[in-house]
Amino acid sequence: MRIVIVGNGAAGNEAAVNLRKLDSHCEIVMLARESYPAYSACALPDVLAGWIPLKQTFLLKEEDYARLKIERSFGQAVNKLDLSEKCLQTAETVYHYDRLILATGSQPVIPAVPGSDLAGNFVVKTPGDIERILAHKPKQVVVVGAGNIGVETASALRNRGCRVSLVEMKDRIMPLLYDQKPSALIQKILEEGIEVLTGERVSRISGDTHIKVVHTQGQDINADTVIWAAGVRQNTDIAREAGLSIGSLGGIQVDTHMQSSEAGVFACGDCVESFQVFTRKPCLSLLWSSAKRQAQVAARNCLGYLDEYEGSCSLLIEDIMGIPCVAMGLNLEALQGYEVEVIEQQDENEYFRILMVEDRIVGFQAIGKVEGSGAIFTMIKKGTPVSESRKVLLNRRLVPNLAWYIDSSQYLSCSN
Amino acid sequence: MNSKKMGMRMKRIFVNAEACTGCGLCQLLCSVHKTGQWHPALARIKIKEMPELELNVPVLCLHCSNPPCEVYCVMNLIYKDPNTGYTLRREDKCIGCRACEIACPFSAAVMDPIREVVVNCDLCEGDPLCVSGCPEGALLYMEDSEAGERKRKAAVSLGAWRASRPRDGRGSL
Amino acid sequence: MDKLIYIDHQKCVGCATCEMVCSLVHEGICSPSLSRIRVVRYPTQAFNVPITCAFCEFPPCVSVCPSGAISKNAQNGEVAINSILCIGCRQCVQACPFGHANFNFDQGTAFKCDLCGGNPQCVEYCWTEALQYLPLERALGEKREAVARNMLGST
Amino acid sequence: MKDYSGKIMEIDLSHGSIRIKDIEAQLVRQYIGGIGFNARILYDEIPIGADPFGEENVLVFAAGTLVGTPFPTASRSEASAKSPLTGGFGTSNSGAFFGLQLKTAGYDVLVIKGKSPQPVYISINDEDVKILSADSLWGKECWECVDYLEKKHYGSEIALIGPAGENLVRFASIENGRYDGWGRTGLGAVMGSKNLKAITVKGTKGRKAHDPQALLNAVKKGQQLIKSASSYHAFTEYGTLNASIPYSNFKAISAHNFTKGTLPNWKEIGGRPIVDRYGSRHVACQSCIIACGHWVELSEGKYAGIKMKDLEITPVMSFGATVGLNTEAIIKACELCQRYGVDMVSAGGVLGFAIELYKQGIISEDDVGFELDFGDDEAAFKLFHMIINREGIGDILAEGSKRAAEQFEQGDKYAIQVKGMEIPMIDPRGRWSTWTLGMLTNIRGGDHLRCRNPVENLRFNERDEEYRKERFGFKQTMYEKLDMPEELKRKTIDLENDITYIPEMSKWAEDLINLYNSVGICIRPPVMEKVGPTIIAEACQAFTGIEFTPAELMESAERTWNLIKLFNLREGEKAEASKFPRRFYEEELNGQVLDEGKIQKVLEIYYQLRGWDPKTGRPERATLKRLQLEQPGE
Repeated sequence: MRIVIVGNGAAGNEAAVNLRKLDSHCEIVMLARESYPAYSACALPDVLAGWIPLKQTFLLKEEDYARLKIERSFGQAVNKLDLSEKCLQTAETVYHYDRLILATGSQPVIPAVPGSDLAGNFVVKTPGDIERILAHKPKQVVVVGAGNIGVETASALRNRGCRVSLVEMKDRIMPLLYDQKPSALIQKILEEGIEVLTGERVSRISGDTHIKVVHTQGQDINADTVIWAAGVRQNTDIAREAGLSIGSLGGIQVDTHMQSSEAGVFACGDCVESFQVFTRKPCLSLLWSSAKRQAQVAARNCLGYLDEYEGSCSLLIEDIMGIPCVAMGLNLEALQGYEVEVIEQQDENEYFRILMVEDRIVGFQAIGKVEGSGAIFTMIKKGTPVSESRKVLLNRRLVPNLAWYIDSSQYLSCSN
Repeated sequence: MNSKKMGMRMKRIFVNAEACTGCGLCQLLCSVHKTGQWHPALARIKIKEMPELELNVPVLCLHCSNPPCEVYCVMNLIYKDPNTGYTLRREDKCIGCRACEIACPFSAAVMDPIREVVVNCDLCEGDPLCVSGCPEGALLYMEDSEAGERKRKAAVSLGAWRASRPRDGRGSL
Repeated sequence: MDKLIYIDHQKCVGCATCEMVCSLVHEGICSPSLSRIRVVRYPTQAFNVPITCAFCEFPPCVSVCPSGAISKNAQNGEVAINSILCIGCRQCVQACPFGHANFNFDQGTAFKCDLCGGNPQCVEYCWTEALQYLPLERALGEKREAVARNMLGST
Repeated sequence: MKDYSGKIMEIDLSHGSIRIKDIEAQLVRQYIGGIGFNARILYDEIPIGADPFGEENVLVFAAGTLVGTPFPTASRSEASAKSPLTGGFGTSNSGAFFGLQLKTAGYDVLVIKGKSPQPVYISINDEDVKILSADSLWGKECWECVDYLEKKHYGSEIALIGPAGENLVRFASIENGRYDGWGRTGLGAVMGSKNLKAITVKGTKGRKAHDPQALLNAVKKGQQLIKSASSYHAFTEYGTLNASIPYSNFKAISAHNFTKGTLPNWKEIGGRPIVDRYGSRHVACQSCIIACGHWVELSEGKYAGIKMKDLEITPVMSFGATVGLNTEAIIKACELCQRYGVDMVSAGGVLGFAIELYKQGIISEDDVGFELDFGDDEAAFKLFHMIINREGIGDILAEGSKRAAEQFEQGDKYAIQVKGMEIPMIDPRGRWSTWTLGMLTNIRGGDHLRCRNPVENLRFNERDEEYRKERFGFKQTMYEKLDMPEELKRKTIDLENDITYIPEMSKWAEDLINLYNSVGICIRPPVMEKVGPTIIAEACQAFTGIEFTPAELMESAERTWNLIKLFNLREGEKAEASKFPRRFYEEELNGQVLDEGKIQKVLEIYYQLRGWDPKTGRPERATLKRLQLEQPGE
């Protein structure tokens, strides 16, 4: 069987590796526009910060692909997918497939702001972007968008000694992950080294060939570099043109087996629209872990083994100026329409909040301490009723098998 | 076809919390063996105290067949060893992001604060020191099938069955 | 659950045909370690106890499963493992008070009794009537009768 | 041809090496499994004239093909080696759970070669095979060792020898756990000579069935067949003891070393009532639907405290009839045999022989150290211990009755054995049947377990003048349901005249039992009556995926039988050895002696049916050709 994978991100590579693990004979072909071997996008800010060398972000070497017998054709974009002929076209070649896995991923969006074509405008997506940023030798940086990528990039460049301004359109940083209060706390931490501007929008960038000043509604910031972290767009063009169903949020529509509207064509990673584990509503999960899990599911089903995606549940852990912060599940904004109970606690160095809906934990945000939050994450994913976990924690016979619950008690006990 | 996962016939460490006194010798042995330093915080085995129940529960990597930590590792460092079935990691490449630590339901992945990498129990390549060093027999190293058999035997001797043995014996047919 | 596998261990002779049949029916393999039902033998007492799922009302296996792979169906009371979600951590093996939760090495997942969809084959092939698939009330009736017989016999 | 998933494990104790080999499907086709494999391996591996206690003897355990399936009674494994007792093919069959564990560990056959310099035991845990020191176990009795090894190797089944095997008592057995054993032909001494104390096996794998549904169907059918047997219910209740009373009524039991034919009050001593009196529960082997074993717990009397699986016809006849002990002493004797690892039949035979020598005045109190008499349990057990420890006269008796007889004047008259192996239970003077002819044709000597008429009718005892017939005595439906090729059936059973022809039936029965021992099912009468090659072929095919026809299976069984015969002839078996001890031809029992000449005639008919030379009993070249057993260079 010939299986073609489009994309070399987390999902594409994970799918390839899983296919080979399960089937030593099938033919695996990977096509990608980028020409890098597998790399960890999540580690790119660490490179920016200077903590690890760029080469450490590469996950598979040439010889690994050879060992896994994965045929690669990187560096050429797929132009067309023909479902009836079961083939893909690049500029040079036509690739036939028996099964197809689309892992085309997403790309950062640079809004059409005057001056966004000047030298010094960057995104953080590929190792190439990092190389270019470092070659540019940034001194004064404006990071646009205070999502997790924006925040990580900002603190990474701060670590390099840059003067960094972080501009966020919404009223707080990381608005999709954290609620008001923890967001403000993190902002406070960030502001020890970074200028944070919330509720601001970049309106214009001025300079001759190179960036000189970044203009927002209220301020003019002297800068030589702008890094855009203002959101991404799903790469669904070939899927759309081929006639695959596209969901309301703009991702390729898949079932729980990660199969698209066409039998034998699977999709996984940033490009698909999956569902949230608690609300069961469609969502775009742009996380490394979701991509890998979806790729596993796609690979297994592709070979005829049953597997089912259990739903996306976000988990982000960040080191912000040396302080670990974690956000998991949903935040209040995403839970609009539900009756949410909030448990929170704060002391000098630590803060956490738990969001509960009808006896279930659905979200958790913590600053300063992450130990033991694994139990909470498991409970969010599993949907364990809190009352049940309280009950079993008192069961002497069960506790030895529930060591993982024990951790949650430090968080749950304060709501008693 | 069934959901094929990477199962493996292997011995694992089973915990008998009732026997654990919380002495921490396992942690010291582990820390010294793995890091050369003598400190419980460096051990891959943790002891959770449950004072309300007067229990100490040793916690360590369970070597799941389909480990969540593997999925959450952003550097793809965690893997199932095809020969032994152990969940292992290439620690030298770890960037210390701690995603695996939170992804593990059992909090069995441990941040090594000295090297700033996350580590887990590797069963000492098949001869776990903590097991041989436990003075109370709270850690048992055996195959799953044996654990199941012991469990069943223990269940039968709970008493309910025994109590109903007939007086006259000839009960079988 | 209106019906259950009623085990009269007094009748069991330890032939373990049930184990073999179970693994054969479910896995196509003859292997006691792949059987859902297991016989605990006490060879020095000629005492054999078959153990299978009790379909607890509050199943510990469901509580301890971190991945939500085990669930109790509120309608029919069945406790089932979705092997797709199973991560193979074997907490259920540890938690089940009867040692019923079993583990399949090769698949890397836990497995348990599914009552063969309502027609348990272990019962079908058991020749001693040590295993019977009975409505709960009937099973209890038999049990009560046995106790009563025993009491009458002893007076 | 489909591959066979079983493996052969070969352990060389001399070098401590372990080798695992695949089993070729061709071998399965030709020899099926169990005793078939053993025969081929022993024939190929043991040099001619090898010393049974030497390094070159090979001990083989093979689980039957169907062992490890739910097919009813499929639990049995065959152990074989060159016998120190007979000098020929030594082999014995046992049930319980050892075969299952061997199978689930992934092996069909366990071959043990060489000789360890120190006492060792072998521990098998799936692929993990170790040879471990048995220093601390050596000299200990079996149950103690089982307790120890069960703790150390949790969930393992254990084959082991007791002090008898260690001391090379020529009729020592290999015990299969606590209560079962590979009893006959002295295999325990072979194991002892190899310095191998025990083998623990634990398997956690399984065998994939080729067609699970077909196998389940065959199992269901097999269960129904066995349950429909006329003797089924009697056997689930009383097990093998059912035969005890009828034979006593015919005055055909081995009472007091084959001198009496029956004993007063035999029903109470060794009949079915002892099950009601002493038995408490039923015990089954793997996949068995008969559970003929009985659990005994003696709570009072001289031997209070004994708890074991017991009350089978073999110990009852051997110790109750041959030695004349009472029931509780029989139970004790059985316990002693299990603990010290001795074959019950031979032990009883040797004790009976010694007691008779004493009674005849051939040996005296000075030779023994105390008085001997039939029925004296304390004296018998004292002598038993002397045999186990090879003390005093026990050293001579430990050589088996045939060898021991050479030491005493007229000894051969009182040693009731054929080819060196003690005859069990039944006195052919009292009742002549397929079963008793089988004691002569048997490939392992004076034995009752390799030839038994599947439709034996214990209600009748009518010997014809020519020793050629026994009464069939059943209704036509029984005849019709017997799973046997029609033509052969007509030749073997004359329904009109109500006759079964003994030599014809012997050949069929031997081949059928050999087939059972190859596929690993039990020879209890309910099975023999109903389970024939057709259902076995169905089950084997469903399980292995190798196509077998019933005729092919019977031919394989016959091939194995012939190969074993060749082995025995190669080891020097003489045609004239196939005869009963002198006593049966000379001394009257119930006013009858056996006619040697007539029996010889029947034997000749049997040889011809087998395609053997009627005089020498050697397989003819055409027979070997038909069975693809031609020797290279012949």
